[in-house]
Amino acid sequence: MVHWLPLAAFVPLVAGALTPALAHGRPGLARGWALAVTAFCIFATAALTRRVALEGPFSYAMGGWAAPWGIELRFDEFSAAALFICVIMLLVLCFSGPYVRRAVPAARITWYYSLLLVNLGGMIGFVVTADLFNLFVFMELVAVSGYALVAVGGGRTAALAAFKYLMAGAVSSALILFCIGVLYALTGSLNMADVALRLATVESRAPVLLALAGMTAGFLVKAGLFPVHVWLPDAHAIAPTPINAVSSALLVKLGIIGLLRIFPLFGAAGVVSLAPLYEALAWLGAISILAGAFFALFQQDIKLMLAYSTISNIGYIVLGLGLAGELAVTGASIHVLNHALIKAALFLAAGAMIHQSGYRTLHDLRGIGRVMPWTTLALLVGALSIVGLPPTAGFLGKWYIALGALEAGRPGFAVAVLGGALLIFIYFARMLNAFYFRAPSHEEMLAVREAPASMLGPVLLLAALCVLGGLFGRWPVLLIAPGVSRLVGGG
Amino acid sequence: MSQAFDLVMLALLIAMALAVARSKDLVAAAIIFSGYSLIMCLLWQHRGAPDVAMTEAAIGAGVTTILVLLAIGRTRRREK
Amino acid sequence: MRQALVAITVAIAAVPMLLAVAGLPRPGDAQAPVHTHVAARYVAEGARETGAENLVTGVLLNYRALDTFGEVMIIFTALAAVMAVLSSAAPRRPEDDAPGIASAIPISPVVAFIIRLTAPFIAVFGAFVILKGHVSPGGGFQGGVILGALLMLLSLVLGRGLERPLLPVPLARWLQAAGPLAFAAVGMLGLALTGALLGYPAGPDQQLLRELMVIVLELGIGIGGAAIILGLFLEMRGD
Amino acid sequence: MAGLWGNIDYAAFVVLFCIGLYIIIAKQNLIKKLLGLNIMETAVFAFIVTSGMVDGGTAPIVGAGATGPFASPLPHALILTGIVVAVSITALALSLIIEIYRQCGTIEADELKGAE
Repeated sequence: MVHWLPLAAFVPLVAGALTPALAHGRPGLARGWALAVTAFCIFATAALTRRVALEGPFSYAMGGWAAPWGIELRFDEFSAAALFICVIMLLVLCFSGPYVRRAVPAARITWYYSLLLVNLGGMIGFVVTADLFNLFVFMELVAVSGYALVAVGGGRTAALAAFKYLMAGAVSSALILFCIGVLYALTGSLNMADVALRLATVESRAPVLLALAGMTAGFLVKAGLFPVHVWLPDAHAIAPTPINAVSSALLVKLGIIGLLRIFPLFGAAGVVSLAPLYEALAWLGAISILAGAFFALFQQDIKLMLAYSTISNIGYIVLGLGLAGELAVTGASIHVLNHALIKAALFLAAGAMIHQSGYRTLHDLRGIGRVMPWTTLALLVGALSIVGLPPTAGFLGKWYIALGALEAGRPGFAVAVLGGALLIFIYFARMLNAFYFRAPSHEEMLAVREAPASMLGPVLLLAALCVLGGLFGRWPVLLIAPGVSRLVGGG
Repeated sequence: MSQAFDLVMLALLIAMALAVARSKDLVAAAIIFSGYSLIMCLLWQHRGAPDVAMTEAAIGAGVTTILVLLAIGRTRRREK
Repeated sequence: MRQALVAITVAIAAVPMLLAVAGLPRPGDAQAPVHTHVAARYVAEGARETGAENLVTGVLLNYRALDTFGEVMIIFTALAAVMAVLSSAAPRRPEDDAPGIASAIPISPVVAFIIRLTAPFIAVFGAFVILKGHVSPGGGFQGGVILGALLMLLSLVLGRGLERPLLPVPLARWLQAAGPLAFAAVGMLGLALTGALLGYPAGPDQQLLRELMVIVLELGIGIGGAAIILGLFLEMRGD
Repeated sequence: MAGLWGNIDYAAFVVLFCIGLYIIIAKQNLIKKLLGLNIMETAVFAFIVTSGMVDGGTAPIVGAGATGPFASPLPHALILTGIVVAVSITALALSLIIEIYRQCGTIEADELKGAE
C-alpha cells in the first residue's frame, strides 16, 4: 500500500493527541493503546524498509502537490532507522508498565504515554521528511516531548536537568531555523533536493558557509558531542529509566541523521567545499570518544556512566562521518543503529536493577549478580557489545570506522577508536567484577528478587538483538550501501 | 533602503531588548517584552504580513506575557 | 566582569552572522529568489487551487498542510508537557506557593462586570476571525488564541478553581484534541477522494466540499487552540 | 548582493539575536533567561518574515481589487508555525521553573548550581 509512508508519522501523532481523551476514565488503557499504535508503526516501517531494500528510495507528495510546491516525504536507506526506532519504542513501552506505576506520580501516567506516542511520531516524521522546514517542525515535536519526559519523574533535580536540556535544545533549534531562513532567502525553496540544486548556482559565499556551519553546530548540540555535551549527562541520568533508553538510544541519533540530511545539500554548492568541515568533525569525534570514555571512568552512578558512554559513542559516529570514506561512513551509519540497540539494553538492564534494589552506585550494587542473574546477564552482553568485542553488534561499527581511518591514512584516529574501547573496557570490567565476584555491601541485597516479567522480557530481547545484530551484520550493511555511496559520492 | 518608519521601529526594538536585559524587576521585564512583541507586530503589519502580525500580537504579547506573569506570581518577583 | 566577557564573546559570534546576512539578496526586491520560485506559483494560482483568497491560509491548509498538522500537534504537546510536569498526586501545600500577584488579588466587582459585558463581543470577534480566515487576515490559530483569552477571563470570573474548572475535564480532553482530530478526519477524507493524504478534491464542481473541509480545519484548530490555552492557564495558575 | 547597509533590517535582527543570546548566557534568573530565549526566537521569525517582503507590496490576499506585487505567503505560513513552537517551549519552560522553585526554593542559576 503506497500510503504507509505518511501514515507511519501521522497515526502515532493523532493517537498521542487522543490518548488523554480515551484513557480519561480508564488509566490502564493508555499503555495498551500506545502498544497497539507502536505495533502498527512497526508493521508500517517494516513494509517501507522492505520496499526500499527492493526498489531503492521512493517519495510521497503530501496533499498531491509536487515537490518544491508541496511537502515531499522521502524514504531512503537512512530512513530505515525508523524500524529500529519503532522496535525500541515498543520494548520501552513494554518495560515502562510496572516501572512507571512506582516511578511516576499517578496523575501523570496518561500524559506520559501521550508524550511517548508524540515522541515516536515526531521521530518517524523526522527521518522520513525531505522538506527543510518540516524537518524543523518534527524536530521541535521530538524536542518538546523529550524535555517534558525528562522531568516527568519529578525527582529533586529532574526539573533543573530538563530546563538545562530545554535551553540547549531551544538555542540550537533557533540557530537551525535561522540557517533554514538563510537557505530559503538564497534559493526560494524548502525542498532538500531543490535547495541542493539551486545552491550550486549561488555565487555569494558567506551565507552558504554560515548556513552549513550553523546547521552542523545545531545538530551537533542535539547529538550531544563532547564540547557541547553539558546538558546530556543530567538529562540522561535523572529521567525515569524508559526515558533514558529513549533519549540515549534514539533522540541523540536524530542529531546525526540531521547531519546526514544536510550534507548532500551543500555537496553540489560550488562556493563551499566540505573537506575542512569533515576534518573538523573527525577531530571533534576523536576528542569526544576519549573525553566521553574518560569521564565515564569517574562516575559512581551507573546511569551517569552510561550517559557519558553515549557521548563517547556519538564521538565514534561523528569520527566515522568526518573521515568521509566509504568504509568509515558505513561504519558510522551501522553504529547509529547498533548503538541504539546496545544502549537501550544497557539502560533498561541498569534501570531494572535500580528499580528492584533501590541502589544506584557501583559500591551499593555489589553482588547483584547472585540475586538478579538474568538482568545481570543482559547487562554483561550489553557491556561486551559496547566495548565492541567481535560476536556482538558493537564490533561492526567500530571495526569499519577503524578500517576507514587506516584507509584514509589517518592511523591516529584508528588509535583513538581502540583507545576509547579500551577505556570503556576498564570500566565495564570493574562493574562486572563488582556485580559477580564481590560480596554484597548491603544485607538487603540478598532479599532483592528478579525484575518482573514485563521488565525482564524487553531487556533479554534487546540483549539477544545485540548478539543477532553482530552475527547477521551483513544485512544492514548491504541495506545502507547505496545510501552511503550516494552520500560519499555526492559529498 | 527601508523607510524611516522601519528604522525607528528597529531602533525601538533593540532598545526594548536591552531594557529587558537590564531591568531587575521581572514584572517590568515581562511588560517590556510584551511591548517588544507589539512593536514587532507593527513592523510586520507594515511589511504586508497581517496574519503573522495578528498572531504575534495575540500569542506573543497576549499568551506569553500572561504565562510569564503567572510564573512570576508563583515564584519570585525580583531578580537578585 | 563575567557579563562583559560574555558580551565580547557574543559580539565575536555576531560577526560571521552579520557577514552572512550582508550577502543575502536585499529584502524587498521583486527579483529575489524568494518571490520568483515557489512563491510565484502560490501567488499566481493559489486562490484558484486552494479556494482561499487569503493565500497564507491557502498555503497553511493546502500546500503545506503537514506543517500545520505539526503545529497543531506542538501546541497539544505543550499542554501534555505542562500537565506531565506540574500535575502531581501530592496535594499542593499552601505554603510552597509564594504570595504572588495572580492569587493574592480577589477579582473586584468592576472587573467582573466589565468581563461579563465584553465577553459576547470578544466571542463574536473570535468566531469571525476563525470563520473568515480564508478570506480576510486571520485564521484558526489567531481565532483560537482570542477565544482562549476569552475563556481565561471567564474562568477568572465564573470558574471555581482547579477542581471544578469552566469546562468539565472529560469534555475538555476531547476539545483539546479537536485540532488533531479535525486533521485526521480531513486528511483521511482527502486520502479517500484524491489518493493523497491531506489532499483536497480539485474539481470545479467540488468547490463547496473544498470550502467545507477548510472550514472544518479552521474550526478544529480554533476550538482546539482555545481549549489548550485555557488548560495551560488553569494548570499553571494551580490554585 | 546588497551590502550591510542594504540589509540593515537583517543586521538589526542579528543584533537582536545576539542580545537574546547574551541574556541567556549572562543573566542568572531563569525567567530572565527565558525572556532572552523569546527575544532570540522572535528575531529569527522577524528575519524570515522580512525576507518575504517586497517593495510596495500588499498583504497576500488576492480578493477583488487587490493589486500590485504581493508579499510572499510562504514565510508567513512558516512563521505562524514558528510562533506556536515558541509559545509551546515558553509554556513548558515556565512550568519547569515553577517546579524548580517548588523543589529547590530558588530560580537563580548560580544558587541552583550549589543545590545539585
